[in-house]
Amino acid sequence: MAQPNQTAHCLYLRTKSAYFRTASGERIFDESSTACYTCLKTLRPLGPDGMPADAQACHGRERGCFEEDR
Amino acid sequence: MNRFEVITPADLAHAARLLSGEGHVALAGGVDVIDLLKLDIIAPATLVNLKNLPELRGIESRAGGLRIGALTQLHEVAEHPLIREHYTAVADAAREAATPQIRNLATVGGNLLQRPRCWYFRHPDVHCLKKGGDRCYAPGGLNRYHAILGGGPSFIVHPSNLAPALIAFGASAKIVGPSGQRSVELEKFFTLPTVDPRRENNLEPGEVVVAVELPAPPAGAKSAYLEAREKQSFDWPLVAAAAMLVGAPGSHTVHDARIVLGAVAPIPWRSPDAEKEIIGHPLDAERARAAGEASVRGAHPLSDNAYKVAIAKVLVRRAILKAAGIEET
Amino acid sequence: MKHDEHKPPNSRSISRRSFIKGAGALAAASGLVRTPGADAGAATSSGAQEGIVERLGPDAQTIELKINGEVRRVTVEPRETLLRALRDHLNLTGTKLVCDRGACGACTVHLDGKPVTSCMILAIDARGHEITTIEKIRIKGDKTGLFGAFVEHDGAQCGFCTPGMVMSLAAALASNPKANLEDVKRAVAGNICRCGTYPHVFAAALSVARDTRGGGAGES
Amino acid sequence: MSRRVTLNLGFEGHLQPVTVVIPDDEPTPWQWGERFEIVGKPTPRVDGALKATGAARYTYDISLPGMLYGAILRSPYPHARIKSVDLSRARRLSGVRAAIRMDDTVARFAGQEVAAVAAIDYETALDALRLIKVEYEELPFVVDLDMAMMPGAVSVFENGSNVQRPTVNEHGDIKRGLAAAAAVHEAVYATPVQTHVSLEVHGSVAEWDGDELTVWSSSQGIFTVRDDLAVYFSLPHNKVRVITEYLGGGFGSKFGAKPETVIAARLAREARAPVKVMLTREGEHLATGNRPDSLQKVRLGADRGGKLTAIELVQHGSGGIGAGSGSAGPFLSLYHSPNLRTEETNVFMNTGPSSPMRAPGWPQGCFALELAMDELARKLSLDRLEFRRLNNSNPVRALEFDIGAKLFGWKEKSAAPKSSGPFKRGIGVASAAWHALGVSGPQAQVIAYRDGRVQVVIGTQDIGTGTRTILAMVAAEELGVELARIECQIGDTGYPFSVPSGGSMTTPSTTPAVRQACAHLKEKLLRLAAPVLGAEPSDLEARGGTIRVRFDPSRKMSFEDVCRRIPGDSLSAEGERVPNYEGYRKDQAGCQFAEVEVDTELGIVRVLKVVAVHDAGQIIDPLTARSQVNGGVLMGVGYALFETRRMDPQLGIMVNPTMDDYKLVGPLDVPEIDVRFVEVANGFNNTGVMGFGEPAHVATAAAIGCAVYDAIGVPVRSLPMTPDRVLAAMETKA
Repeated sequence: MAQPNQTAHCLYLRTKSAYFRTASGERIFDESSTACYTCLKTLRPLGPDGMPADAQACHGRERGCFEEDR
Repeated sequence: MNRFEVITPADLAHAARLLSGEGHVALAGGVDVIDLLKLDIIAPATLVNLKNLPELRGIESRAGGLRIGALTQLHEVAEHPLIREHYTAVADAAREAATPQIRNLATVGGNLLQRPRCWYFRHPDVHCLKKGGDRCYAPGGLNRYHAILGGGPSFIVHPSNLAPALIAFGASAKIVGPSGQRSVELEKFFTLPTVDPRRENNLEPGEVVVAVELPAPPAGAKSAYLEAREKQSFDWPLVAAAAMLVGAPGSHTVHDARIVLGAVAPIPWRSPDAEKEIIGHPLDAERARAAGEASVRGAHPLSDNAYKVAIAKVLVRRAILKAAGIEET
Repeated sequence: MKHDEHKPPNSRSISRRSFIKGAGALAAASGLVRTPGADAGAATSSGAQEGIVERLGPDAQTIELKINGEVRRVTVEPRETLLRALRDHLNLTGTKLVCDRGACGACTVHLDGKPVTSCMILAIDARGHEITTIEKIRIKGDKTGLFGAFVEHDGAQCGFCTPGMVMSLAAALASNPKANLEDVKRAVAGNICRCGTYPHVFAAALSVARDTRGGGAGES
Repeated sequence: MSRRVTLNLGFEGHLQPVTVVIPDDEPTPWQWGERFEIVGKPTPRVDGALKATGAARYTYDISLPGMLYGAILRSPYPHARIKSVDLSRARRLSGVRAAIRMDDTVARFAGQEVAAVAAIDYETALDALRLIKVEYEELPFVVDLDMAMMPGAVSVFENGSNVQRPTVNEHGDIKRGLAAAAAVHEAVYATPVQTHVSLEVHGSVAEWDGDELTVWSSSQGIFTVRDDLAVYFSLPHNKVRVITEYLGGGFGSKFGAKPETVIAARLAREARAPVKVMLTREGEHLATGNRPDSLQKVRLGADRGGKLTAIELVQHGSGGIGAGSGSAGPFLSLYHSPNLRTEETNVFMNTGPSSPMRAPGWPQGCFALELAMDELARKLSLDRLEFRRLNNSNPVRALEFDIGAKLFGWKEKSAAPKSSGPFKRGIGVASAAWHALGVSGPQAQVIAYRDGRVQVVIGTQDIGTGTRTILAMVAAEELGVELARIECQIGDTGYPFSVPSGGSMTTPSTTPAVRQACAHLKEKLLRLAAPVLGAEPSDLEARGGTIRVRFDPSRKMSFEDVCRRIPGDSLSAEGERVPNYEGYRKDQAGCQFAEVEVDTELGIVRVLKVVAVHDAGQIIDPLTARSQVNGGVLMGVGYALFETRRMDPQLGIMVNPTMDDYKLVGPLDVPEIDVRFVEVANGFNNTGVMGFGEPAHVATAAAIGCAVYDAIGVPVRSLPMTPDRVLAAMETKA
């Protein structure tokens, strides 16, 4: 399994590893080359802005559709 | 599947009358019809149920030959002792068809008249030449399972695996229609796409295939049917080959022969060229090989299916040798 | 319905299931017959009632099916398959819907003792036949030993193909109680398992066949 | 709070003491030499009879009063602007209760969900789909990996390249490694898109009660579906309940709430009635995910002695409109090389998004690496097995090579002369690896009733691996009772939390929670028994269906007698899966041997035999474990010989979305399979289990590819090895 990524990811970003959590309760965003990402808002591997969703793109506020994970 | 009604006619004549009408489709074993209905390839208003018609039933000996009712199921053909003994290739073709469950539903008539397995034709979203569209997608697309012989403008292969074996024995279709009955050699029953790309045979509106008639097998006839498939379990053949050989009395010379290929052309493909290579000669592996080579003379493979030419050659050779009972070394 | 209605402007080829043709087994209806699509619904009846034994549909009608020795009444449209009737109307859900094309055997039932794919037969066409589903074999107890053998040899993983496998084998072992490995493989040649239980399915069937043979005689 | 214990860990001949720190209330992890009464013995699955008789209830079998049937309209175009969706005629059709459209303005693959309806029966729902009028504006598309990579290719996403940023892993210096090599091999290997083809299609039944949502879902992760639905519908988690009693396969494709589950819930909300949406087989093939394809350029170098000096992979693959096509896993871990570089690049194209599939990336990479290893071994005139031993990265695998080679008859088969006829036999071997230690998080509850029954309750699910059986075996072992006493309740988010069944995580993540819960329950039971037996609880043990004094087993009470002393109704205890300790090895090994026969005239390959040797920490149930290995092998046979998604370049559609044109291994294609397990005590958790669903699938296609190479003398570098490819390869030889 991958290392936890410390930056908060978008509430809607999903990938298999994100369904598991670290011992401290964070979702795991494995940036591995086999990770398949989905945006839960669109149900597709792209955001509502029509651009690909992935662990690199979908955190921080630079992406207009970003929503903070609660 | 669209909504439809199902009419069961009391007799053949009435069935023929009904089937002459637009939007009427015959229902027998139903395997292919249900498939086409599910894919919305057909959407008839009425299915005409033929299962009530006694003329379509039974396997009977007739004048040394056999009459096989169109409703006869494939498993019956595969298991019938007379067919196994005298028309081995036919029984083997039936046994190789589909799955045990389908062989218990599918009929001889349905096997001969099933529509092509072409993945463009069977795709509900593709409006191809065969469905009245303006082009066949095989030549410019994915054609690994398509025709290497007789193709154009449609490049389907005929899906019946019984037909090559039946044609190898000179079988005829007995057909009843609104204007009476006719009998047509199966070899002439199937039509190339040049005749009409939307159909595979010359059955007219309202006509019903009632039975297949097998003439008495020539004395000393031996036959074999082989399929080359990617999977050993349920799969459609890449190539099928039926061989019927008649030995000259008291010699190894082949007196008469019929070689018919399946899954290589839009119709079951009889190969007189292959037959010529062995008729009048004593049969050995070399003769059989020559027949294999000849069987694909004039083949025009598409972009992805030249391998079928190679397979056809081998399969024809093997079918001939198997029929003759010659072990290859 | 106009046949091009769903076609997008300057469509090259794809039209969403709106081209409608008729031509089916045992009859050619002049190559191309355009008939009303489903929305038009109403069947146009052609001709007189004489010479007709029965006329069904297109509306749902109550029919009788003999299932597991019992006569069951079920209201179906002619277009509904036996599989839909069993599962959606009679809640006999042991028979599974998987490929819906007769290619996988998960929907195998017996029709007069013979295994058939119930997705490829209309419910109305199953009238007059003895239909046997996995539920019958369940209710009647494990006389064949097949269920026990499936459990013992782990003949199921996800289990979705398993009832179909059991039905195929039950029929095969009934007609050939001394089946060998090749017979067993051929008996389930129309059944697909994605979990890959086949080796254990074969073992289960062979153990039953071996028992039938009085022990020891089985090859595997 | 915590204690240190020293465990005897490792495997036969390689045992070592390892000290681990574990919580006080955690039972001591099982270690080497543990004597079990139940664990490790082949045990028929507890729900086997329910499955064999069709009584097991899957999502597809759920029927609720007033339930409607849903159906989904999909885009027939690989790339199109969705200009309008007119649902009005569909809504007006008699029997239709709800109709919705998806939010997308662009369809990016043929099969993308566009709209959906719910009606009183399935046929009516299909009728309604035909009445939905969608106006599309077709856009150019690309559905071929080579084409998608070309400069100037059609962009799947507006103003972005299809070629994503590569992922690079490296150590040493690849140039130096190649320069130092006595022999270098370089070639390109290709693998196809494989689809999951779970027999139970994706789908859900959704029912609303006010703002509370209950969903029966064909899912590998009930809690993940619950969480996703809660986020999607902005509901508190406790307002969503997800149930998966039985699951008809998943293979990685059924994590989370996918479109069909959301569609079922949306339709149910609109219709104010429960709605069942189960996909068609076609929809299943098109839209639920797949294993991405690959083009893998491999360079290997080795010195004269057969030691690898360089491993290099430059890989491209497409996850369709999604990511995830990497294949470097095996290159990074199967064999040692001082110089190694992998570069993996995902490429977008207009096909359905990939999803995790049984060891994502590994079967692809393993095929390329292992066939390349054989090609290099031939250049070096080395025995292929010996070559692998020389570079092998895992000591357990070294033992597995020995076991497998003997069982398979590697030496004898290698020495056998090739037939002069058209049927040629060949053999191959390939390595597998995995790394599923399991994760913390799962919670379990165990309840003993006064009548002696024991219930294990945990919100996990059984993807087909025998979860109920495994958990019951662990509970029975810990409580010292017979298996029949244990009943497992799983598959409901009303139960204690557990993780998805994927990534080979289920057994290593859930069994420790159950064992801990049972240990806690046992303590309570021992306290009940202690005064009766006149002993301290710490002097008691639970074994053989009794509670007894450890040093005087004749002083005992039956488990049932103890339970009769439970005050009230029942006694309950909880357990949790704690984080992994430092155990023995974090990776697990495996290897597979294959023998094939090639009809060289027809190009048809048949797999005759596979020997699979694997380790997975503590094997709880060798019988169900063997089933899993059989399954991994057979999925690998299909991957090697038959399976591929075929995309038409003219129309951008999949032409084989059925179960006949998409070819799956059938009964007559099954080789003889011999499975062996190597016992390893790993100590990472209290049961020592490692996951097992995936490694068994990693090496099969590779071993078959190597065997075909051996049989015909030329490599077939593209999967599946269909007759056309085998014949074409033979031609290059001639």
